[in-house]
Amino acid sequence: MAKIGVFICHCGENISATVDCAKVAEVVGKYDGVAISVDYKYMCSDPGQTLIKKAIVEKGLTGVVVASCSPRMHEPTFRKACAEAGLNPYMCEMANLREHCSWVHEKSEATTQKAIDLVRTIVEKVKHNQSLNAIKVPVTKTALVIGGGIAGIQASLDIANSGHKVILIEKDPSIGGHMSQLSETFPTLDCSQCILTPRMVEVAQHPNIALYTYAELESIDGFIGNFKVKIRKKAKSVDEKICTGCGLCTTKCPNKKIPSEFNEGLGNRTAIYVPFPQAVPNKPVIDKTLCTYYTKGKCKICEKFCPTHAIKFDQEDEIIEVPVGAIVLATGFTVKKTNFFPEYGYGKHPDIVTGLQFERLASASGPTLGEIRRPSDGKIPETIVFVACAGSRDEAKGIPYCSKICCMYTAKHAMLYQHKVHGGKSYVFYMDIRAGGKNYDEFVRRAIEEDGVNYIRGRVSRVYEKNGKLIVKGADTLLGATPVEIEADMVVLATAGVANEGAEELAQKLHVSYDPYHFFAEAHPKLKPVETNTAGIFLAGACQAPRDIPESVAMASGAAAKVAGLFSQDELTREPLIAVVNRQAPPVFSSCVGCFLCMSACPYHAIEKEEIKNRQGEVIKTVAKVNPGLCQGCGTCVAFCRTKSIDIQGYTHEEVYSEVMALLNDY
Amino acid sequence: MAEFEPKIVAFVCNWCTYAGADLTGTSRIKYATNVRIVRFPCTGRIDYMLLLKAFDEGADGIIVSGCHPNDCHYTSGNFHARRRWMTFRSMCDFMGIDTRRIKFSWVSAAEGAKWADIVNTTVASIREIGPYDEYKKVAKKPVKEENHG
Amino acid sequence: MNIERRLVRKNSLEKLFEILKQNKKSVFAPVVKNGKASFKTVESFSTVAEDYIQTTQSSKELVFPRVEKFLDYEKNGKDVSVKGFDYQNVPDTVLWGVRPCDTIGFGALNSIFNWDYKDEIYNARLAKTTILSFSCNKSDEYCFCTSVGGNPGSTAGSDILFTKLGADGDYLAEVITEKGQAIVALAPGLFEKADTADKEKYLADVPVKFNQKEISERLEKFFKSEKWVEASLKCLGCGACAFVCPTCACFDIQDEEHGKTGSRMRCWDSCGYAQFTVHTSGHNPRSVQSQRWRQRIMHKFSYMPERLSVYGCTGCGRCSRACPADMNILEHLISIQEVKL
Amino acid sequence: MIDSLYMPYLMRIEKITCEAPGVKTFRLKFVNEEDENKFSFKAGQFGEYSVFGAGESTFCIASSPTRKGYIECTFRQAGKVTNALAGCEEGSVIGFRGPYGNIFPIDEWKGKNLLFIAGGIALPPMRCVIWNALDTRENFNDVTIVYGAKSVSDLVYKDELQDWENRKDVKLVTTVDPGGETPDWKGEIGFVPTIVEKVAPSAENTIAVVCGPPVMIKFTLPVLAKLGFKDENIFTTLENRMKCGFGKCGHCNVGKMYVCKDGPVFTQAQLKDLPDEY
Amino acid sequence: MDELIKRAKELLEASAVKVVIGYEQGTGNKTRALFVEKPEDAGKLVFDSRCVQNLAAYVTKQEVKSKGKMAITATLPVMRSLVQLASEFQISDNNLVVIGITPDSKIIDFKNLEEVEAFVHQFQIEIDERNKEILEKLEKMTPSERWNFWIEELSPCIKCYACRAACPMCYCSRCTVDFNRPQWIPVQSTELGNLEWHFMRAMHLTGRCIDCDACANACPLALPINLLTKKMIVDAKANFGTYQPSLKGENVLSTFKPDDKENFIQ
Repeated sequence: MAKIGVFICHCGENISATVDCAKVAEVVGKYDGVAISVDYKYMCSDPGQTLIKKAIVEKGLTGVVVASCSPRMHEPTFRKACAEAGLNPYMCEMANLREHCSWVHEKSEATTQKAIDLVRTIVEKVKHNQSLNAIKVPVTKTALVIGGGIAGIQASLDIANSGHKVILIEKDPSIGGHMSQLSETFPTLDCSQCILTPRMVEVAQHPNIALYTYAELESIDGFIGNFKVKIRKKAKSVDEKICTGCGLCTTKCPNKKIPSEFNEGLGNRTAIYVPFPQAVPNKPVIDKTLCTYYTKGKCKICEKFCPTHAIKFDQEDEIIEVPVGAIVLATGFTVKKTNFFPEYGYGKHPDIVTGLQFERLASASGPTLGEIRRPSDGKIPETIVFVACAGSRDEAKGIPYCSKICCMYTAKHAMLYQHKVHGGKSYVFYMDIRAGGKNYDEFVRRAIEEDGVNYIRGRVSRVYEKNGKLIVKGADTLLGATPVEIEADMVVLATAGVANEGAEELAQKLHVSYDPYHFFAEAHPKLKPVETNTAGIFLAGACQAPRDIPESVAMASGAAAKVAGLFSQDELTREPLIAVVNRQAPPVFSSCVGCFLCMSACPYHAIEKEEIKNRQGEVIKTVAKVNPGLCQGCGTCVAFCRTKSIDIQGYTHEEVYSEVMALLNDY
Repeated sequence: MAEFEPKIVAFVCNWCTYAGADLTGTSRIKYATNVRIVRFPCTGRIDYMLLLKAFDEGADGIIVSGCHPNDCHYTSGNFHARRRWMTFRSMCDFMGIDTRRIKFSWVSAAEGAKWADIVNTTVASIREIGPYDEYKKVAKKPVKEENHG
Repeated sequence: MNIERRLVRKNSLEKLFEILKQNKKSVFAPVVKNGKASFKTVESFSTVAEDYIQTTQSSKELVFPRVEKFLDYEKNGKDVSVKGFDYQNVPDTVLWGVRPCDTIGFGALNSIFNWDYKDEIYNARLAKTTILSFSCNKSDEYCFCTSVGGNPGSTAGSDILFTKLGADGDYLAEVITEKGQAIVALAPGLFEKADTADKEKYLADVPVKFNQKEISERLEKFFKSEKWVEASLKCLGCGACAFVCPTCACFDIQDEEHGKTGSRMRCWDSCGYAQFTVHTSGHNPRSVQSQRWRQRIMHKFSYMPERLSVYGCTGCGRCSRACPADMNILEHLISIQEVKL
Repeated sequence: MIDSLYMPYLMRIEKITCEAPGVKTFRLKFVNEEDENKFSFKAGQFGEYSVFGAGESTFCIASSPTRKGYIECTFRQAGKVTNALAGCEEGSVIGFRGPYGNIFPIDEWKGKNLLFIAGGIALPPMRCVIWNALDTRENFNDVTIVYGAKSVSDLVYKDELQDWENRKDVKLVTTVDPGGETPDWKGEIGFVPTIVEKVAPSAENTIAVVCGPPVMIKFTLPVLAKLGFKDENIFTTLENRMKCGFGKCGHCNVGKMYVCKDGPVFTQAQLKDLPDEY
Repeated sequence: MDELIKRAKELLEASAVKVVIGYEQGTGNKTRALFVEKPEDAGKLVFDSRCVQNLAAYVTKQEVKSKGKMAITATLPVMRSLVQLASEFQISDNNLVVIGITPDSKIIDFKNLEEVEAFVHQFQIEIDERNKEILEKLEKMTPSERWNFWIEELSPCIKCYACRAACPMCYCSRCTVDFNRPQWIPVQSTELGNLEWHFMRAMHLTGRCIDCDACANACPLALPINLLTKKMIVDAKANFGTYQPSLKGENVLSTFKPDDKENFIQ
């Protein structure tokens, strides 16, 4: 028999300010099947929950309706409370009186009436709810980390060190990511390579980590704890096992004029190449798109010279399928190139470079071996202008957000310039200086006060060339917008950090959602920063939004902790809110007629055919069956089924039907 | 006589529009009280018969809303829903069910303001069209009168 | 009382109709639409169908409506208040233009609804109904009233029976009951003295096709026959035959709920439906169509005669006309008579 | 104004007992006293119980006519109506039409032995006649009750079973299917037919009443035959789908019989003449 | 026709099939379904323009199936139905032989349902002119006029479900109307009950109906219920492109295109 307890929350004054909670409680209390109906200041508070628990025990409640905030907020809280009092958690539902009523309406009869309707609706639903038990699924204790930048590396190491297997895939020939391109790092100015390389090596050598470079995610299916991923290992045309990494091939390769990605086009590489000296693995790959043999059909010089005969031109892409239990997305970001800016000459002028290019110029391992020389003629720039917010925070450019790291690295760049070019003049155009973070502001102050970098608050309207100089036109808004014009030898644009090419496709492949700028979306901006809305897939680093190194690392460790937590159990329990195909006693067995239209409708391929056999083992009937592991509970199949043979727990036909009835009728 | 207050039922998915409506709340954007939300896991779950039932029971208008294309939490539930809505709509239209009273929309979890706008415009338009007596007459018509031919 | 014979001029029918309307009677008469004649509550005589062999549906829905509300309830917390059937609301009706094979059917309905418990709702409707039937001057290959104890000019069940005397002749009105008399009393002028006109020669000729008693006797032993499957293989299992039949009275009882208020009603059901006998457990005593077809025939020609001493068939042939699979009941009955036992 | 046949009595649920998983017993009291006064029934009859808005459902009156002032019904949650019933609370008002159907001819059994054989949820239809017999115990010789269920938890009327157990003048044998027993189970373990064979009194001068799932009946009848029971001394009840309860709606029509009118109580002899459509 | 009889005889004599489903002379000018189980009965088979009942409705019927392997004389609509049924896993080459009858009344043999599909795909499903006009007439009406039209047209419906029984696609063992938790469609034949029944029926047939008119032909009251499914076909074509039953089972409602038009969505 239905004994529903209704608990109306004032949420301090958030609800009671516009809704007459006492009246709601009183009216609802009269409904058939409602055993108790009370209002209270804070239901989610300890005394509030105790109130519910006591009622469950004392009144022997069969269902609970908590009318307070959005179920997306506190449903777990109250379901847990009910479970603790011995009531099946799925017999507890919430009526959303705050977000959907009190906060969006003025105090009035109508508002209170709406509150009553909302509560009545949920009461009727709960009357039709069934006790459900969580589903248990086994967990494959191997994690896939996508992206070998600092975030991916950190995540891999943390997971590996917690004793679980990790598969790390990186699309480039080496791990290291953007961090390996950096010269020094703020705010300490210690050398990026020096702190990163040991980590890269550690990854390569870690017994728990399988590293696949030059590899990409081909496809994925399955679900949390039980993903099946296909990985495409692109053909390196080099047999890693035999190759010693001596590098002879790279010196012999005739095709030497290929702009190096690692050096952001400021240096060259060969067709068979190792992206940079400290690369991990330190073994070359042949760039099939540019190698003379692959393009023209003859050459094979590298093969001739290779002492170990490691060159394998016939090597083909290999696709391996691996089961994994969790996935960490650490695919990072990229920066807008200078050609994105008409006002700065569409990147036509070689001496207008991006921040990342400047990193290469300033890096000891860079094309200029760390000397700041301008790309055009290799001269050392006497005057240099740094432009912050190049593209960022600019609606017109479609990038309204702040790229976050630019303020800091621009300060660093100016500082490095001042250290390397004595007597050099450096200017920084900025909108605001955003130096939140430990020792960050001090760092910027140092640049300004000790290294004498000239900070000009204002935007650069144009940069153009005039007899060998780059004229930078801007305004100083602190001096009442007086126009400023600087004759510079070199201009560095702190171009906006943006999502990677193909981030969107990857997100769709993985069923994770993403924001309008194609950065992957976290499940909750505050409370679930490293989760995605697809269970078992986590985020680390700049693929979620522009992040600096410490943040990326912190996020990576966070994600790793989540994975470790997931792997700490052999079975994981899932919400039983999934579809079920009915089963009945013989001779009916099920009302399903086996048309299997549901199969083609299911986004998760969760529907299987089940053959029902008689005692003699003959198939009497073939009916649909839902795989509880795969089903995510969208219910698309339910709306399809003509015989109404599929139902979805938690949103059953009777539940939703009675909701609609209750909404529109008096009780 | 008091102004006609339309009864409007909203069928929304949990991940986008329901969350969007939550955001409307957290942003304290005010809108008309006429709408009552029924929550579904996904627009793909919404059975068109429920929409008819809403009219049966005296709804004057209906809002159906979910995730924008490609944003479905279940990747394609809303695509299936969209097709079903298309056929449902033309069926309604062909049988003379007033499709002006059924508003379909995409409201993401970030579009709190859009939700308020959808609700307000729908309420306004239904108020203008008036109560759905045509349907109510048929639905609530006492059974007795059905008798002779 | 003994039957009074009167003459009604062919152009007086319309007057009679007008007078009935003037006397606030609701008139239920055949109207032709989409080439099919069916009974409707009509307002003007012009819409009444003249020339038709048989209506698609019988006139039973006048006394046994498709849907009929038994009660309204209103819940109030745990309490319920119930309002029963509203007898006041039963309209005073004249059933116009019905065929003898329908009127005879009321006999079967009477037995079903009163053989043991008395169904006051049915009785109330019948009591408020006056039946003005018209003899058949044509028939078709589906008709077999004469094989089941009826005939094109049978007065059974009618209050007044009109017989058209010749192609566009006047009408012989046989006033059979007080109810009939009451109608005459409304328009005495229209019912003239009739000479002893012999209606027989104007009636349609419907040859006797089988022997009803023999069928019933054979059915006794026929239950387990293989013939049922063979005969019903093409039966699609719809309810058309039952719903158009003047004597089928199977019904279902359904509740309708709108929040705290609602109603309970009876609506037509058919033994041809697979769901008709199914238990909640899923067990279905008549799980295949042949069993359900057998039930239909047995019920009409064996069970009813035995239990209610009335046949469940008037030979109107409606079921055969309506059947989407051309299950011709006449053929089946004849074949039953022919098989060796 | 006269009410129709279809007008139910209003009954208030006075007491709800959970008998077994999904099985409940309601004790119903008439809301209007005059209804109660004009109401009477006999062992074996049934009624139409309704939840307004959900519809009507058929089951027997499980209490004894010898116990005045209330009626009881026991049902298992299966379909729409029984689920709605299960959702009712004590104090709620439901509808009841009846009594309908024939009766156990208990008066004709005076001086005979009675053997009651029931399985699972089929004890309720028999409970009525059992109580009736026990309340007029002097009229009969030996009374034996064999009751079996799948498992201990599936046994209904546990308290009554206890009462019967305690009575000197009743021989109660309870049994559960193998595997359905609990550690502290004292009754028999095995299927009803086998137990019947063990404990049944001589067929001489004995009436057997059998109610249970089809399979149980199927295997019990041969046993009784073997023991020498005559078909006309074996009684059972049918549970065809019904709507009206008084031989009009046609649902329960089997052969010439209307289960709701000529049944639900039938002797094995009668059933042999019926087409196998129940 | 003789060829048809010959073919049926052969199949039965070779006991390649247990039953041949075809047409026989019926009452008056009607033809009706015939189930030939003995070679000598094959002579009863007839075929001509009157043979419009969609025999595919029988191949999912329990008692017919229980006979064993079936052969069916299949006109174009029947073949279309069979393809659709096969795509819904209701029939297969193992339990069915198709004796095709081309629109110009030629007998063709099919090795398997793929061949049937291939044949069927040579013909587009086109709404006949007469009904096209009616549809257009209806579309020109105001919604209110259409509403009244349908309420009026459907009010005589007695819910005998002849339309359902005659439709090859309505093979469900439990129809939505027989489902009572909740009672989606009112059982009683009230204006609302009728409206919702026919609405639901047409929706369930969207993408599955092959426009054989069996429903309308079966209706004892001659209600124009096939207009509903015809309209759905017209719209499905317009919205989703080609409209053909296919063994791949690409039902318009269980599939989608990311770029389906959505001008009606705000």
